[in-house]
Amino acid sequence: MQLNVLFFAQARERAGAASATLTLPDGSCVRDALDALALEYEGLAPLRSHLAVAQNGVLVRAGDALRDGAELALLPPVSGG
Amino acid sequence: MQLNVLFFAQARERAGAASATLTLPDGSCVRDALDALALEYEGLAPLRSHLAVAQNGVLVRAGDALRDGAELALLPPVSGG
Amino acid sequence: MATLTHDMLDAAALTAALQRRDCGTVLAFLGTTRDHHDGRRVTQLAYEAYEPMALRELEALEREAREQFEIEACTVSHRLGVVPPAEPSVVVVVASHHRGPAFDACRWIMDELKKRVPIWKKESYAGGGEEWVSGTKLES
Amino acid sequence: MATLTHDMLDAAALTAALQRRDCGTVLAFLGTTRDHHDGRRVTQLAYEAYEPMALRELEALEREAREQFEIEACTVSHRLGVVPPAEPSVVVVVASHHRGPAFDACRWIMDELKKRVPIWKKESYAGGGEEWVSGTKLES
Repeated sequence: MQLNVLFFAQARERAGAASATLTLPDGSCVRDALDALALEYEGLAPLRSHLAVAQNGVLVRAGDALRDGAELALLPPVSGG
Repeated sequence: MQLNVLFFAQARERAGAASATLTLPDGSCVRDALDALALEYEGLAPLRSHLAVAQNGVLVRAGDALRDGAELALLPPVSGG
Repeated sequence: MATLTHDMLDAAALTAALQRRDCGTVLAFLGTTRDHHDGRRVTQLAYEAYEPMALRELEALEREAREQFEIEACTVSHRLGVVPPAEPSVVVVVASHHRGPAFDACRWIMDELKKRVPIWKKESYAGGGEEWVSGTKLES
Repeated sequence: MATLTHDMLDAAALTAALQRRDCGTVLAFLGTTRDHHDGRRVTQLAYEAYEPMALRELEALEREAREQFEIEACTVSHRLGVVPPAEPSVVVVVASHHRGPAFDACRWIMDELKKRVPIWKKESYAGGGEEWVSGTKLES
């Protein structure tokens, strides 16, 4: 499966990119995506436990299944307002 | 002593006047002023227990002494805002 | 600065006046004429005040709010005379570093204003008739 | 109607839009850039958002506020990009028959906005340097 990954705020700066394409085996879950991203973007490691993840705009948990073609957003702690 | 009396809102309408001059014996108190006004303006009677009174812009009680030349304001329940 | 005026209140200008570089919150409360009350259609409100005393009380509310709450500035403005539906009769603006005290102060000012300030309003009804709005006896 | 924009927020227009004949209260909250934070001088804030999701969350806040509180209307507007001191980054306006629910709803919207909406801000400091403001982890 292929995913379009979006990085925001600290995640964007630490990854050094605003987006990336990620290819994973079918049946992968959110945790698998984070593992793969941590390998590719070492700077993300210290942030990982603070990140929330949205799949197609909806928050998901580490064990949730990924959908092929999904947009996966890495969301650091929010500070709007 | 002589007082300048101001009537507001319902008190003004019931008195049929916005102001009046009231002459009272020296040593009179707020209650005496209200008694005299109730005689002169019968329409005020039903409102009397609801009125607050200010002397020279400061709220006073029934037993407080009146000062010659004071401005006495009859203040119905307030409804600002 | 407290204001008592027979002119329209300019809520936008009153709000903008309290946008400060050192504050993170500006809260503006507008009390507007509502076109109904207790099932009757209201065409206007007419306000009157014991003006010098009312102005002093509005000033006292500003001062006391600044003393009691963690706010940097506040202004209380009240209109007198006829106020048609949707137009504000009162505008309270509070500026503060953080938002909690602005909400607390603004709410407190409005609660106190309705109990302490010698201002009265009369409702006029569609189809005729008018009535003083029942209020709160001033406590000395 | 929720708004997410890179333009200046027009708090006056947003407030005026909610002055309604059937409401007695309009409450407008402006969250503005403060020129200091934790003892450091702040020259600007820069906001970014996961825009489609943030807009949907702002819309959800409006809808939920109307369901949970006795209010007639509310709008939540957030600015993105650079916001200099004293300018608003967020404007929440609530209209209601009575004032209590307007205060409750406006405060609730701001509390929720800071916990639920994917927006981030970075402070820039006088003399150089910048930092993401520490925030709240989104909960699924």
